[in-house]
Amino acid sequence: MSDEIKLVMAYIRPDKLSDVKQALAEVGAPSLTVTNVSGRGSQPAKKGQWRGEEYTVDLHQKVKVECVVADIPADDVADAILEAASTDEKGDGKVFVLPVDSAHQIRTGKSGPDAV
Amino acid sequence: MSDEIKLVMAYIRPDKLSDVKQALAEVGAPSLTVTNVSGRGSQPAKKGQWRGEEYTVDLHQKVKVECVVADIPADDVADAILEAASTDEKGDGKVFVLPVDSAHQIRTGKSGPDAV
Amino acid sequence: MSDEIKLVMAYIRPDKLSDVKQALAEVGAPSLTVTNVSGRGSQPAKKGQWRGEEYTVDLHQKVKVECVVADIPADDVADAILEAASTDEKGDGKVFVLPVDSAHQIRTGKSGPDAV
Amino acid sequence: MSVKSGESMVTPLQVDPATVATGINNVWVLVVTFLIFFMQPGFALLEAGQVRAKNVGNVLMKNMTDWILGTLIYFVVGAGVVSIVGALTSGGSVAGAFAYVSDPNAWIGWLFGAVFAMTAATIVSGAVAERMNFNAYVLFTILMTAAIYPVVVGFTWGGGLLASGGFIGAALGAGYLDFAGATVVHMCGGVAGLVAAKFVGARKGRYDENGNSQPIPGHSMLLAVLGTFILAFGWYGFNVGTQATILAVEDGSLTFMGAALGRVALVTTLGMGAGGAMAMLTSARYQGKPDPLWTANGLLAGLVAVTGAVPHVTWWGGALLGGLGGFLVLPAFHFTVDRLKVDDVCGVFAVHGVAGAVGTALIPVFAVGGFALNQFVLQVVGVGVIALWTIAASAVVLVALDSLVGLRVSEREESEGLDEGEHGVAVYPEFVPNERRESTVATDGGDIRTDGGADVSETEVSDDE
Amino acid sequence: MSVKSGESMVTPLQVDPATVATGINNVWVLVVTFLIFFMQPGFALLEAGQVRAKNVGNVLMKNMTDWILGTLIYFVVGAGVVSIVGALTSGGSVAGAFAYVSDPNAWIGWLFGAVFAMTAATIVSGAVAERMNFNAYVLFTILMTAAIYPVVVGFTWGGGLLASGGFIGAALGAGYLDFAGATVVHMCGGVAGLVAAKFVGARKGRYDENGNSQPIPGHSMLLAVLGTFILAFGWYGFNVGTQATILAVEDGSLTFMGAALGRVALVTTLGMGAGGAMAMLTSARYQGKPDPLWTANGLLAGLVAVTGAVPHVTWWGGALLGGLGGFLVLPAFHFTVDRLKVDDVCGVFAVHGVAGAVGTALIPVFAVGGFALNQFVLQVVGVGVIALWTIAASAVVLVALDSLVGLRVSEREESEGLDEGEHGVAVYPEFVPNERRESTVATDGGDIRTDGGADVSETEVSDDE
Amino acid sequence: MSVKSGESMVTPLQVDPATVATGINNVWVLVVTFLIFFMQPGFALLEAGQVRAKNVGNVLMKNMTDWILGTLIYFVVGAGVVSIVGALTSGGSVAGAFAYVSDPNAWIGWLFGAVFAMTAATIVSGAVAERMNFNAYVLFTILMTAAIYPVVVGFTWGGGLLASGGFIGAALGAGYLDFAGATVVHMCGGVAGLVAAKFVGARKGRYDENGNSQPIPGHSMLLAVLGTFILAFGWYGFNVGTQATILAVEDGSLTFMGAALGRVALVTTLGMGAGGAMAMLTSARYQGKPDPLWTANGLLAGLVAVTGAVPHVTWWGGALLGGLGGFLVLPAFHFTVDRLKVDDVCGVFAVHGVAGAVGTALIPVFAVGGFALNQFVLQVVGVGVIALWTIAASAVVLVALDSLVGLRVSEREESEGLDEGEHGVAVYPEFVPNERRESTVATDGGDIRTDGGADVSETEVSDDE
Ligand SMILES: Nc1ncnc2c1ncn2[C@@H]1O[C@H](COP(=O)(O)OP(=O)(O)O)[C@@H](O)[C@H]1O
Ligand SMILES: Nc1ncnc2c1ncn2[C@@H]1O[C@H](COP(=O)(O)OP(=O)(O)O)[C@@H](O)[C@H]1O
Ligand SMILES: Nc1ncnc2c1ncn2[C@@H]1O[C@H](COP(=O)(O)OP(=O)(O)O)[C@@H](O)[C@H]1O
Repeated sequence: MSDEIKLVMAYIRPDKLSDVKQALAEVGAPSLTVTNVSGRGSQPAKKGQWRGEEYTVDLHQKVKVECVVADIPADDVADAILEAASTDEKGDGKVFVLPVDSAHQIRTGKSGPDAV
Repeated sequence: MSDEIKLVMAYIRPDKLSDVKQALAEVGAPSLTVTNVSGRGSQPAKKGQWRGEEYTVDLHQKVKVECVVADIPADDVADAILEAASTDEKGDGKVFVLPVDSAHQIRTGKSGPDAV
Repeated sequence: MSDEIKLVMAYIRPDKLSDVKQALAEVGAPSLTVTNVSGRGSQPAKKGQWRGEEYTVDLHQKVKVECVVADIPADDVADAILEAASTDEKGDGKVFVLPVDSAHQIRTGKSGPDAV
Repeated sequence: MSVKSGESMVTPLQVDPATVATGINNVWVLVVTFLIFFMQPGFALLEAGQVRAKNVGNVLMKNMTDWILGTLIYFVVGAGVVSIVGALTSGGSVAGAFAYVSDPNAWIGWLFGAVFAMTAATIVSGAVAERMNFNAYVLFTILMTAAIYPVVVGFTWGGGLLASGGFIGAALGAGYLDFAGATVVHMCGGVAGLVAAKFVGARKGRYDENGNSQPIPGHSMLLAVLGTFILAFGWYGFNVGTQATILAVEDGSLTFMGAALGRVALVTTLGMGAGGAMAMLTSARYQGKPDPLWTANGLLAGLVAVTGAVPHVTWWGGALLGGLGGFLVLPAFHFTVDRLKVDDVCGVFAVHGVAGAVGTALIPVFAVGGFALNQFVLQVVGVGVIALWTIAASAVVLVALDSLVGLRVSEREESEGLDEGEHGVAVYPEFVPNERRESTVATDGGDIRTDGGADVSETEVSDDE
Repeated sequence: MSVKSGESMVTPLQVDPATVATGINNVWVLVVTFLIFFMQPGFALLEAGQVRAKNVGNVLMKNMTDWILGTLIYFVVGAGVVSIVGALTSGGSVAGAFAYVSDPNAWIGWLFGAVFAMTAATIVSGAVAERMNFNAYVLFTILMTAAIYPVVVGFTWGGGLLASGGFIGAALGAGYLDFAGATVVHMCGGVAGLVAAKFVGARKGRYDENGNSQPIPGHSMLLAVLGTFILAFGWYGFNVGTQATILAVEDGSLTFMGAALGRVALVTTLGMGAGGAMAMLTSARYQGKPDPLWTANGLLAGLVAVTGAVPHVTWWGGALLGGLGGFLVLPAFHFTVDRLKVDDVCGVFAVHGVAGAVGTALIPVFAVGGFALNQFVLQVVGVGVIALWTIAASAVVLVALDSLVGLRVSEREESEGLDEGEHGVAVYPEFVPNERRESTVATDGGDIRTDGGADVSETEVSDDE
Repeated sequence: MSVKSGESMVTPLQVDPATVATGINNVWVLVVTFLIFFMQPGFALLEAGQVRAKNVGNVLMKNMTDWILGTLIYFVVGAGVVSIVGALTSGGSVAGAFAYVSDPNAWIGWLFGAVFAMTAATIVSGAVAERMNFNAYVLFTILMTAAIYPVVVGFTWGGGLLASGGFIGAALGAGYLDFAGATVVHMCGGVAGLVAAKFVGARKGRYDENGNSQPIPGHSMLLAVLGTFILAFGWYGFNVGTQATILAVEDGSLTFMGAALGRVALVTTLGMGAGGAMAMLTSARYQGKPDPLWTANGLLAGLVAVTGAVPHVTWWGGALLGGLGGFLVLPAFHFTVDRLKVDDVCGVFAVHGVAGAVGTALIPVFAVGGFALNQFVLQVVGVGVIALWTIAASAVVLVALDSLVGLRVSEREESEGLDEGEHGVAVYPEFVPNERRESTVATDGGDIRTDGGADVSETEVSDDE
């Protein structure tokens, strides 16, 4: 199990990022990559306006967190995110786990689970 | 088949996003996440200039659309994107389908296809 | 082997992007997509300040490179990135290879390895 | 170098009051001219903030061109046309219309006139932003400074048609009142902008398939507000500076024009304040929240509304006029966009056109000296004459330019941005704008709308006015 | 129109020196008034640059409101209050306090006073940025221009309490010296800002659970520095312009006030330079590197420090005062934030409050005419009186506003940004700010800190002062 | 307070014409001094827009330092050096060179001189942007204001070497003409910048391995154009204000200098217009499209070109000179970058150096009074003397600074940005610039180039000049 490499990929609220970072550090998976994204889901669309003319913004700002793990079970990581990112309001986001075939560390050239 | 979770990931032209969003909504997969990216492919490089000195920009602005689906076949989703994003000119982009091991919804804690 | 489609995904230093682009072109995989991301790993946190008050920035600016390949072995691509992106200092990043179920080209509607 | 007191015993001190007045008045005129020149970047920022990042370079380019070509044209052509038109429409002689070209003593006055001309020309730019062909714009601005605006000045300050000695003015026994150019400069620019925006057509995406207007947010409200403040700063030069006489010579002795200056300065200030306040309140009333861009627009509309009136009206009359200008800017903008279906990007018709017309027409109602019917008739006629001339002349020029060079960029260039298409540049090379926002503008609102929120009925407010 | 030399044989030239002086002086006053008005966008940019992108629209809105409502209020109320307070605290008569409203000859002077009033009001804005309820802010600014500031002016320039004829001034046999308003305008604004920031409370995230301050970077240091330069430009109007008399009439003949003007201009320049230089050195000393924002703050503090002193002190005294103002701005800011635990976003207390108080109190120490104890005592008492009044009046107003409309936006609105919450707009619609930076601010520093770097001890420098 | 008419019966009105003139002239000088000061942020924005986001803080810091240290240095050293050099190179006496320090009546004049000094110093900054060590820059600017620039002023306006009484001027029987400092201020700054850019070396990536120049786009063309407009605004102060005499006293009576003022104002305007227009056309001709940054540069070059000439040349001569300055800026820039291989970031040599030299040397060709050979020779010699002195002095200073503190930041600091390295700050903390653009600059152009497009031959235009 521990040599299976997984990519845990979560879409979360931007203001939950720091809690998620903390949670991942605690669960032993401190390495992560974050991206600014926008998403549409069950969260109601927002209205924007420019000089009083309204428009609908149905894409909300989100943050995507990617965390590749090998030694730590992906489920633990997913659980940590689930807990840290929740506000119980629509728009909290999702966590997906994807399989990874192989991993390499650029600096050392190491491959496989060690590289993660 | 319907409990297999897939990540449909497409690189498209920024100005096709709204068509793609509409198409996904129609095909029953309204939830999606978009990211600003830049890409190189078969599309010719552009020239930029600053005070008359030219430089080549071979990375074009694109938008990445990610849409995880379970109940709806990934191929339907891919087809919807293929249709909506096409202009028949170089640079239209690609659609890839990736396997997903598991999914979780942060707000409800639900797992599996239901979470998507 | 050659009809297996893989997504090679690398997190690299922004200033290594142009070397990586060159390396990928040389190895025969010129098509790629890049995203601005920030990442935390073994690289020490930086300090920022605003009017003399300091704060810690533990997310470093990185660039994510995605390159889907079919005809060229994913390992060759990974190796090319490994070589081009290395500086031997902490923060060089990682390369991951993910399986891809299917691929489609939007412009032509082609599917499978040909579409990549 | 100074006169020693010993010498003054021999040669009694001779101080000519006219020279003293001329010296003081010219220092003043020069300084306010510089302030009015500084309105140029004010307009550039106001417009730049209201367009998308991909069109900012074009805004800057148009603005610089207005000034650099405009000054050359106004020197060799425009200022002469003023005199010619003034003479022709008042029965005077056109001889010497271009005498200023070779008279250094006329050049301060020329420059003072030129900064007003360039203001009128630049106003047009904000209406046609984001899709007008640059060459067509340049040719239009040349004709604006060479003819369209000079004719209006000829009709009014140039002593022509509407002046007390002009054909209409004389017939009505009054002279058209427009002190610093609420109509001569601002309405002329605002109306020309409206006509040009009509001919050039709306930006792609500005109206949906049902013809309903869809907003296209600009890229920086901060720049728009900064531009507004720079304009207000320059406007003090514009309005107070038009009271160019600080010291007058009457019966051989000097008189300080303090009351006139004070009134002009106060009414400018209160008009600006009331205009901004009314637009703030109007936007809060109809949109639920006070809107910075409306407030900035209202502040300018207040200034425009009093620009013609400053020395003529009571202080509270000025505040009312300014407030009216600010109040009208929101319905006038919606009228332009939703009824006339004209895509006036920066609302120049609402801000410069409507406020200028209303503020100038109503001068007699709030006049310090009381209401005079013939004056009021002349004001209304004058506003009409200037508007008609501007519409007609602009339309002719635009039709000609359309067949000559084409008024509009290609659809593709419009989506890529005029910076790339017209000028081959990126204004913010390190910045990738968030294109997504734009493409979501109400596109699939109907289907996806999950909030069940209120309808966008506020934008229809103008229908009820 | 000018007097011909032939005529002058008949009517001897009559040039009244007072009229000449009035003409020249008023041109000057009008121009500097416009420059001081231009400080308004300077303050807007200075504050806008120091807040996050999501609150910029609110900054612009507050700033515009200060001006558009402030002018109206100051005309119908504020300027009259000045006279009333001046009269009441010097045993004079309050009759005619509002006579200026109907006297056009008083209006230039009114506008000259109004631009100072608006400066004081606007200073407050920078202290309460990013979390104050807009309605509460508007009401506060109204009371600031209607009462809080006018009372201070009444005490001083209005001939009241602290003036030579006022109760305290007369008792001490001196008149309070504050030439262009280092305390009257700047300290009043800076202290009111401090009090308001205290009452409104710190921004969310400004202090961690241990009560340690955490920085919240603004979105553009460039805008802050640009605002600083615009302020410095306007400040020449502020300081040098307060020497409103260019030509004085003495014994029926004209005197040029060149030495006074020269001193004011020089001391302003050297004070600004020394203030900026000292802040640059101080920041380099305590943070290791010269910091642009500190330097800009120091430059302004140097200006504030000499604003009251410019005509009274030697040039080297002015440089020392300015340098002192610049030197103090760093420790004073840390004192405010770390000791008083007041989240004064733009450091207005350090820049306007402390520098104003110190610079004005020390005037007699560097006086051109030498030290005078009673003057020094009056300066210290005056600073105290103004500070106390401002604190007390602000506190009363804030308590009232808190129960009336609430001082603060909701927590949710604060995270989303006041632009969306208070005004329904996005200032930069195409720009998605990098929210991540904010959320990483020292959040998990302790755990993750892998650099073993130095502690953030520099921020404690103020503790030692 | 004013003289009553009853009193005037007793004491006849005594209005000294010299006092009137002094009063008016000094109001004028003060106002234009403030305008020239405002060029400081103009230069800051112009440069800030042309550098990458990561170096903006350093630009702001250099600019503030130029002013805050420059004023202090110019007061205690620079202005005195002017007199000393002026005296030494004209056989005069150096006594009293520092008398201004203790003479309040000299301080307005000092400040008027100081704003020109700071302009010269600040110009250098744009040439050495993005890689010069901050300490080295500060020391260079100190020497610039203490010696390099003051010597040039001593040679010219200070009555020395090139003035009619100086050794060279007297030999040629003429005085060097450079009215407002096209060479004294601008060319001095532009040449010092060129030399400094040469010594500091090119930015990393500015030249590829074959030595071909690669563009490094700045982060905001908008800021560059805004800076340009602010400079143009200040320039009216610079040029028109140098005609500091509004009223002159001749034979005891006052003369209004209207023709001189008018010529200066007109030629400044036409020179600016023609410069901008020519650069616009040149860029459209060689790049296919009119370029906003070139146009802005050309507008400034036009201003530089006429700065020395404004009162001396015909209006059409001024337009030609300005046009020539604007026309030359494109080839001169390419010459600097591609031939001299000097990485002059903002093109200060092309804009300030070349335009200043050409415009000043050609004054006699377009002189109102006709061509005079000895004057022409003096102009050419003068330009040469100033250029040589500036080159030599700058080189010596730079060599010394290189060994003292090092001219350049480390390679690592350069890639990270000087804001972080030199000042420890991020100017736009919420903004992550799109680094990718930079790293794609022509990097793998050859291999990947799939468009088969035209070659970048336009950039070689300068080779043919
Ligand atoms: N199926 C999906 N595919 C891609 N992204 C998704 C999907 N579902 C949710 N997301 C992302 O998660 C974000 C939050 O989802 P949303 O459905 O609004 O939250 P919740 O699960 O709390 O109802 C979305 O804005 C989107 O970015
Ligand atoms: N193999 C690939 N791997 C990663 N991204 C790709 C790949 N192929 C295409 N892309 C992305 O799709 C975009 C469009 O591809 P391009 O080849 O230009 O279009 P087309 O398929 O129409 O010829 C590219 O800019 C890139 O972002
Ligand atoms: N397990 C991981 N999951 C996601 N991203 C990672 C992971 N490990 C590294 N990264 C990304 O790679 C970047 C560099 O990693 P780092 O550990 O600092 O480099 P190095 O491997 O040289 O020690 C990180 O900033 C992060 O963006």
